[in-house]
This record gives sequence, C-alpha cells and structure tokens, in this order.
Amino acid sequence: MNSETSMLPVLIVLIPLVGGVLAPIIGRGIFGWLLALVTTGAATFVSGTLLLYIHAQNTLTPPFAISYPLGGWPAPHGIELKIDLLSALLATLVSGMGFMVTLFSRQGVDDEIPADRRRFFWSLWLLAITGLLGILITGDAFNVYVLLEISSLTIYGLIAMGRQRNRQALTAALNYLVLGSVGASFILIAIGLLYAKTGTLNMADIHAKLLLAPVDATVLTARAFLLAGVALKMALFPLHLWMPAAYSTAPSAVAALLAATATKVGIYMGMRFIFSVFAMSGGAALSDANILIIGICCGAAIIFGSLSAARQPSLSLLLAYSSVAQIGYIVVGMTVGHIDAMTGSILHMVFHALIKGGLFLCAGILIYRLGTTRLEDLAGLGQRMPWVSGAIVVGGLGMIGIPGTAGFISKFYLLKGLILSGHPVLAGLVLIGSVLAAIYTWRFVEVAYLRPAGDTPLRNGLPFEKFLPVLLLLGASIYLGLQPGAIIDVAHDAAQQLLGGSP
Amino acid sequence: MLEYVADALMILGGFFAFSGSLGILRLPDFYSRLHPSGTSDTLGQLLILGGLSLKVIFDSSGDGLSVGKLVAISLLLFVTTPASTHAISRVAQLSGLKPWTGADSKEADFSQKEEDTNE
Amino acid sequence: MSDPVLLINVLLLLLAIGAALAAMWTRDLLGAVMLMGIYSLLLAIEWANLFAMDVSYTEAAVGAGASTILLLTALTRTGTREKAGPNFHPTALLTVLVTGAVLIYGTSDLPRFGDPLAPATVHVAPEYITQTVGKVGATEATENDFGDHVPNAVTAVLASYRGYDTMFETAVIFTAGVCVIIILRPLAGSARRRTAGSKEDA
Amino acid sequence: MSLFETFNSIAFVVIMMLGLYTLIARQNLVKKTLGLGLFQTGIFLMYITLGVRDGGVAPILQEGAPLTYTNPLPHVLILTAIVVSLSTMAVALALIIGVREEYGTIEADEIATIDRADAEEGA
Amino acid sequence: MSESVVLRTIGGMLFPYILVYGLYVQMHGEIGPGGGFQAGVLVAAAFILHSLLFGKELTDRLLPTWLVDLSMSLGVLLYIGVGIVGLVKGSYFLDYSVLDPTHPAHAEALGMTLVEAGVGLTVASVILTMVRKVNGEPA
Repeated sequence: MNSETSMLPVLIVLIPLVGGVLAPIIGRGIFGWLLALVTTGAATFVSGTLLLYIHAQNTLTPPFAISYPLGGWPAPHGIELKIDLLSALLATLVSGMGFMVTLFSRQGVDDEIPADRRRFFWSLWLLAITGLLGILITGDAFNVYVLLEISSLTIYGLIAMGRQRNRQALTAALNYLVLGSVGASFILIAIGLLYAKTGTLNMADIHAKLLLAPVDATVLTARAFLLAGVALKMALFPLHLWMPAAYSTAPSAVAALLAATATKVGIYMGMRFIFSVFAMSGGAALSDANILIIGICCGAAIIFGSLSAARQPSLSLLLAYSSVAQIGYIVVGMTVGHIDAMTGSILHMVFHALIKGGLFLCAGILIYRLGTTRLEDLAGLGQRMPWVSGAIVVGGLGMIGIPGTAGFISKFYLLKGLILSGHPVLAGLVLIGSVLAAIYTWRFVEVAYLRPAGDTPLRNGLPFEKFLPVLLLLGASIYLGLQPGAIIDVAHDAAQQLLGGSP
Repeated sequence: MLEYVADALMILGGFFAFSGSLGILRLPDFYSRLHPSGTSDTLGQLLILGGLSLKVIFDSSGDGLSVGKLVAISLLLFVTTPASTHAISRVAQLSGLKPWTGADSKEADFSQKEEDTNE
Repeated sequence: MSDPVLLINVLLLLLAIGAALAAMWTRDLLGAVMLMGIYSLLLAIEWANLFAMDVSYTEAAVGAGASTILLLTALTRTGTREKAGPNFHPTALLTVLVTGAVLIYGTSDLPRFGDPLAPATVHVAPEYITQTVGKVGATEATENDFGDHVPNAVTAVLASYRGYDTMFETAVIFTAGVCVIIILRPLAGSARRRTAGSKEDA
Repeated sequence: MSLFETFNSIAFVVIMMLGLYTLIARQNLVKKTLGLGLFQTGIFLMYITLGVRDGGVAPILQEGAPLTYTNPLPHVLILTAIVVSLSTMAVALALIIGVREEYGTIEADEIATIDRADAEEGA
Repeated sequence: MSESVVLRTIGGMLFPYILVYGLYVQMHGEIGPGGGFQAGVLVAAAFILHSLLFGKELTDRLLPTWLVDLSMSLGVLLYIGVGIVGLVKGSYFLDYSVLDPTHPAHAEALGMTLVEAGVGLTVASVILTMVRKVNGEPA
C-alpha cells in the first residue's frame, strides 16, 4: 500500500468521530446538517476508495486484507484495524447510506427535533455512524464491544427523540436499551471466555489459538453466548421484540438509518465472529445442531415476520416486520457456510439496505406531508402522491424479488447455495417468504391504488431534496438488478475471503 | 516494642469498630444509633490508622509518603464522619422524625438504611 | 487454605452477594440504591484484594460514588416506592436457571484460579509487564517502551497499547452525556405533545 | 481448597443471575436498571478473576524487585466496561425520567396497559 | 443550598482539597493507581458538593453550562488531536513517540499524560452535566 492510501483505514472512523464531537460546538442551525453531510460524504469517499483498492489487490493476490496497527504497536499487543473485502463493502454501504439519509433529513430534522437540540442530534447521528463503521473495520474483539456500545447508546438516544411525535418512542428506546445491554453483555462474556482460553483479544490471533486447542466447554459456551448476543443485536426472530416499536416510533430519518445499517452491522458481527474467529478445523464453523437451531429461528423469522407485516395497521410497522423477515433470509444464507449462499447473504444485505432504506425514506416523506403512515389514511395515494407511492411499489417489488430487481439476484444466489449445500427445506422457506412478501406489498397497492382518495390534508409539497435520495437508492437497486456483474463479483470474493479461513 | 504498641492500637480500634456496629444493631432508635456510628466508629478508624502508621514507620520498607497519606486519611475521616453524622441527623429532624423517649417504640423503622451512608 | 487472599476473597464475595440480594429483594428503591452503593464498596475492596488497584479505585469512584449520586437524583423525579407484586416469576426463573447452568458448564474448563500457566497469563501479558513490545517499523527494539517513565502497567496498556479503545471509551461517556442532554432537556413549548397523527403507530 | 478456588466462578454466576432475574421479574424500571448494573458487575468479577496469578502483586512495576505481577489487561478492559456501564445507566435513567413525565408511572406493566389502551383508542 | 453552618464550613474547607486530590490522581496515574477517569469523577464530585452546599446559582456562575458543554467536546478532541499528531507526522494514528523524536520513550509518557488529561476533562464535565440534567436544570 502506498503512502497516500496508508492512512485511509483509520480515517474511516476518524472523520465521523471528529464530526460527531465537533457538532455540539459548531453544529448550530444549518451547520449541523452541513457538517453531517460533509463528514458522511468524506467517509463514503474514503471507504469507497478502499473498497476499489482492496478489490483490485484481491484479484491480483487473493486473499488480500489491509492491516493497520494503531499506535504502531504490533497486532496481538496493540489494536489492529483489519479491512478485508467484506468490511470495505459494508463500510461503503453504511457510510453511503448515512450520506443519503443525511441528505434526506434536513427538513425532517427541522420538523421533528426542537431547535435547541439539533446540534446534539447531529452529534449522536455522526457518533452512531462512527460506531457502526468502527465495528466493521476493527480486528480486535474487545474493541468490537466498545464500538458496539457507542453505536447502541447513540441509537437509544436517537430513538428517544421520536418522543416529540409519539411517547411510545421512550418505552421503545428503553426496551431496546435493556435488551441491547443484555446482548452486549453476552458478547462481553463470550469475549472474556475466549480471552481466558487464548490469552489474546486479536481476532486473528484468537482464531489461530483456537485451531490449536481442543474444543471444550468454555469455547462452546463462548460461542453460544456470542450467538445469543449477536442475535439480540441483529433482531433475529425470537429476540426481535425491540425492533418494530423502535423502528416505527423513531424519527423518520433515524428509522431509515437504523433499518439500512444497524442490523446489517449486527449480522456482520455474527459473520465475522463465526467465520473468522470460531471457524474450527475442518471448515465447519457451526455444528449441525447450531445450523438446525438457527435455521428454525430464521424460518420462523421469515414466516412470522412476513405474516405480521401483512397485518400491521401502518406502513412503518409493516416495513419493520418485513425487516424481521429479511434478516431471516440473510442469516439463513450465512449459516450454512456455502459459498453461493454466503454470496447471496452479502448481496441481500446490500440490496436490502438500499431498498429498505429507500422505503423508510418514503415513509419519512409520508410523515412529512401527511403526518401519518396509517394505511387507512393512505387510501388513494396513487393519485395524490404518484411519485412516492410509485417508489414504494418499486421497493416492494424488490423485496418480493421479481426478476429485474436486485432482490431477485440475491434470492437466486441464496436458493442456489441452500440447495447445493443440501438444505432444500430452507430453500422452500425462502420461496414461501417471497410469496408472503407479495401479500404485504399487495396490501399497500390495494390501499393506494384501488381505494378512493382519502381526505387527510397534504401539508407540504414534494421536496426534491427529500425525493432525490429515494430515487438514488431505489434506482441503485434497479440498476444493480439489471447490471449485477460487478457487485456479484465483489460479494463472491468477499464470501470467499470470509469462508477461506477454513479451506 | 513499638510493634506491640501498634498491634494493641489496631486491636483496640477493632474493638471500637465492633462495638459501634453492635450499637447500631442493638440501640432502640435512629438518633441513638447515630452515636455509635458517629463517635465509636470514628475513634475505631483513627486508632486503626494510627496503628498502621506506627507499623509503617518501624517497618524497614516504610517511607514517609505512606505515613503522610495515612495521616491525611485520618484527618479527613476526623472531619467528615462527624459532619456526615450531623447531616443525617439534621435531615432526619427536618423530615419530622421524633426521638425515641421510651414510651412507645416502633418509629425508627427506616433508620436501618440511613446509617449505611456513613460508610 | 492458608492464603489470606483467598479467605478474604470468599468473605468479601459472600458479603457482596448478601448486599446484592438485599438490594434486589427490597421494594424500597432508596434502600436498594443505598445497598447497591454498599455492594459497590465491597466490590472495590474485593478488587483491591485481587490486586486490581485501578479497578478498585474506579469502582469506588463510579459504583459507590457517581452512580449512587445519579440514582438518588433520579429517584427524586421518579418516586422511591416500588409497586408491590409477586416475587416469583416463572419465566425469569427459567431463563436464569438455563443461562446460569450454561455459564457454570462453560466455566468448568477455565484455567484454575491463579494458574501461572493460564493462557491469559503467559501469552500477551508478560510483554505488557516488561513493557517491551517494540513499534511496527522501528529500526531497533528499545530496552523498555516507556524508558521506566510509566511504572503503572495498567495506565500503560490503557493509554498506549490499547489507546484506541480508551479513545472510544471517552467517546462513550461523551455520547452518554449528549444522550442525557438530548433526552432530558425541557421540551420546547406546550405544543410538544399529541400533535396531529401522534398516535398513528400505537 | 477446591471450593476456595472455584468460588469466584460460582460467585460471578450467582451475581449475574441475581441481576438477570431482577431485570426480567421486576416491573419497576429503576429496579430493572439496578438489576442490569448488577448483571454487569458479575462480568467484571469474571474478568478480574482471569487476571489473578498465584503470588502476583498489583501491576505497578517496582524497580529491582523480581516480583510476579497480576495480568494488567483484564483490569484495563474492566475499566472500560465500568465506564460503559455507568453510561448505560445514565441513559437509562434519563429515559426513565422521560417515561415518568409522559406516562406518570415507572412500572412496566402499567405502561404496557396504557400503550394498549392508546392503541385501541387509535385503531 | 444548605442552611447548616457546620456542613457549609466543612464542605467549603474540603472543596479545594478534593480538587487538589483529583489533580493528584490525574497526574499520578502513570506512577500509581489512578488516571483520567477516576480524577474526572473526583473533580465532578467536588463541584456537585459545591452546588449542594452553596446553591446551583453559584456553581453555575463558576462553571456555566456552555463551558461544561464545551469542555465535554474538548476532552475528546484533545485525545483525538494527540492521535492525529502521529498521523500528520507520517506515523500511525495514536503513535505518541513522534511527539519528541529525540527521545521516544519520553514522548510516550508525554502522550499518555495528554490523553489522560483529555479523558479527565471529558469525564468531569459529562458527570457534572449528567447530574445537573437529571436534577432537572435547564441547559
């Protein structure tokens, strides 16, 4: 790596961190938004550059990953940043989504956050992105815990800001706080047990030591606690209870940011720990019993999430429950440890972030213009707000996985991987999930296009700067669905790197 | 010789601390329980610290800094323990807790928690 | 066992568990907070007993000091009485028993208490104590990373070897401060509540 | 003897489970927060126990003396974790005060009842 | 504000000593137990005691809210700033040895003192802010 790019890894977190700390000082008025826009934009640029660089290097000399020793201390003693293709891809995704949602949210924040607190809002906003990006690029197990707590604390605060609109935001934030802290504590226990067994906190070093040591009760317990903690964080089915309330009561910009990034980072943690730390000798990162349990959870997530989504009274809740189902797809793909399924999983993470982010932004526009996302109040939306409802339908089609949309590509890879690895039941569940997705998308279509227009007054016009991010995100999902070559290439290589630890 | 003086001081301090705790348990009401916690404990702490500083002085590895620290701690405790006892009893009085006069007893129920702030 | 560390260890832990049990049992929140303060103080002594001086210091300052102050201040705004209710909760008991059993199972293969050959003692820690790690790309290894300027190994690890963690630890406490400001500021105006559509997602 | 040496493992599990039980079983939000704090201190005990070494003294290096020292790394990690635990508690308390302002109660079951009533009213 | 003469006298007497002790813990962190975090809590405790004894108004005049808010950020910025010096001088982030190229070991100690000062500043102001806000004081 040449000298110009050598400081890029740490800049990914440093830029939003400095922005977040500066925001309370200089973030008054419009400057907070500008600061957030500039820092997320810069972070996107940096991580995008790294992604291109790593991808190029990886095709030359696979597997390629950047290691950055912080403070100049070598790896097991100091903390090391470790960026491989998956980290870079998701860092680009998270910072890019952060940029898009920031672009969207100037008026939304003006609308939903009192003026004297906006500079602190932007501070939390940027610190949340910092924490999420930090988790993606660190190579140290304990550092993951610290960064996880930064992102969690900021997210509790951000969700609680929804109190202006709905007092349930406070209880939602508190529930999330309790469950999230328990989850983080479980992760802390797992890290402690691993440390007791290996004497190190560096992920690569832990992995190397675990390969030498016999698998004993401590390691198994560590894995169980880690999976439980991560499942709480990523809202996998029986532990998803905090999520719908949090997503539907948070300020619209926050909901979009969370849906697009926070759970993805939870899933990344799962992938990283399972495949880069725990992968035992012989390639099987998870035992058959693990796969069975997680498979049941994912199947239940897909069925339950989709069915619940079809019964929700408002678009925000519908989208939140649909996220529960989508997380099921992503996790089921990563669990089986097959290269195609993993590719599908990574692709689905990216596509779902784009689509669900776009859809939550649409919900934000509805709140901005109608003041509500209740489905009854959306009657006849197709005539009243043709652009927005059109966008929602496009996003819904993407979630179903109609050929031509991005969702099709990722589901195709998921199905291929699941069948090739001998899990036809799980593949069947993915197909059923698509049908159910069609049902809840149809609910919106029916309300918006087949019912007479309601009389809820429209408050504002359609602001271009709000609709631009929606267009960009959903446009990107369509574009990637039609021209998927490059992204499949990256995802495939990333999956190979992730699984490559155990040949 | 001074070794034994130090030990004797610490044992005496332990005795005062113990009798203070016993007093907290056995005395009838809130205000009388403040006596052992305020006075007896202070004395016990001072004696133990004094014994410790004697030990440090006549121990070969002892140095002036440790003695200085022990003296500083003693001074601090000497000032703060009575002050906190004062604060507690004052608040109790302001919040309307009547002293026990022997007539009917059961009014000092919540006192148990209050003493603990003295620690 | 003749080792006084172990004996005091057991005594202190028993006292601490007793304090914790009382704090969890009582329905008086003020009393519970006070008992938690005592519990923290006992833990602080326990950390000192296990030679974790910095942790002991922090526990005394934070657990017994700062968090007790915060809790007491908060109680003035939330009320100090807990509603009476059943103490027995079958779901909770089941969860706790399962989690506890898994944890006990997990600790069965841990290295012995105080084992000088435990991985945690032999792998990375010795270089922290001798303070000889050597920077990446340094031309020659120095005798001692800090030239004997930093005898406290905990501070050395905290601020230098793992300085990145500590930077984010500072950021965490900063975040908490901002969160408290943003959540607790007096709300603007009287129009804050129940504007149009406020119940939509109920 | 063996009990003395495994006592810490049992004690930390007991403390953690005590906290977890309170967290789930009690309805009062402040009490839940206390339970969460207790749960986290159990983990601290586990970490500090990992650092103990026979005959080791506090990791404050003394010149000349060939001492064995306890492992400083768990101490560092727990310092960080204590800060995190304080931060979590502060945010939780802020949220609880907000809940008290909005709902007039801090009992989780009563809040759930109010929310359900709100939902029916809104539906 | 406390009415009691005893408490105000003793508290007023202790206040400067608590501050000095906090600074001692801050500075002494590399030699003995202690460091920025503990010192921050102590300093915050001193000011909380001050406001309990002499009233919020006086403490607010001593430490206005804007100043506390500012130092919250400044502490973290100091930490990051020390790290960025390493980056700017062509080494790694948080590499303190570049602070004094002629004597790297000395520079490490200097860097640690600086970052600990940042930690102390942030912790003190955040804890003070938390208690003020939880106590219901306006920003």
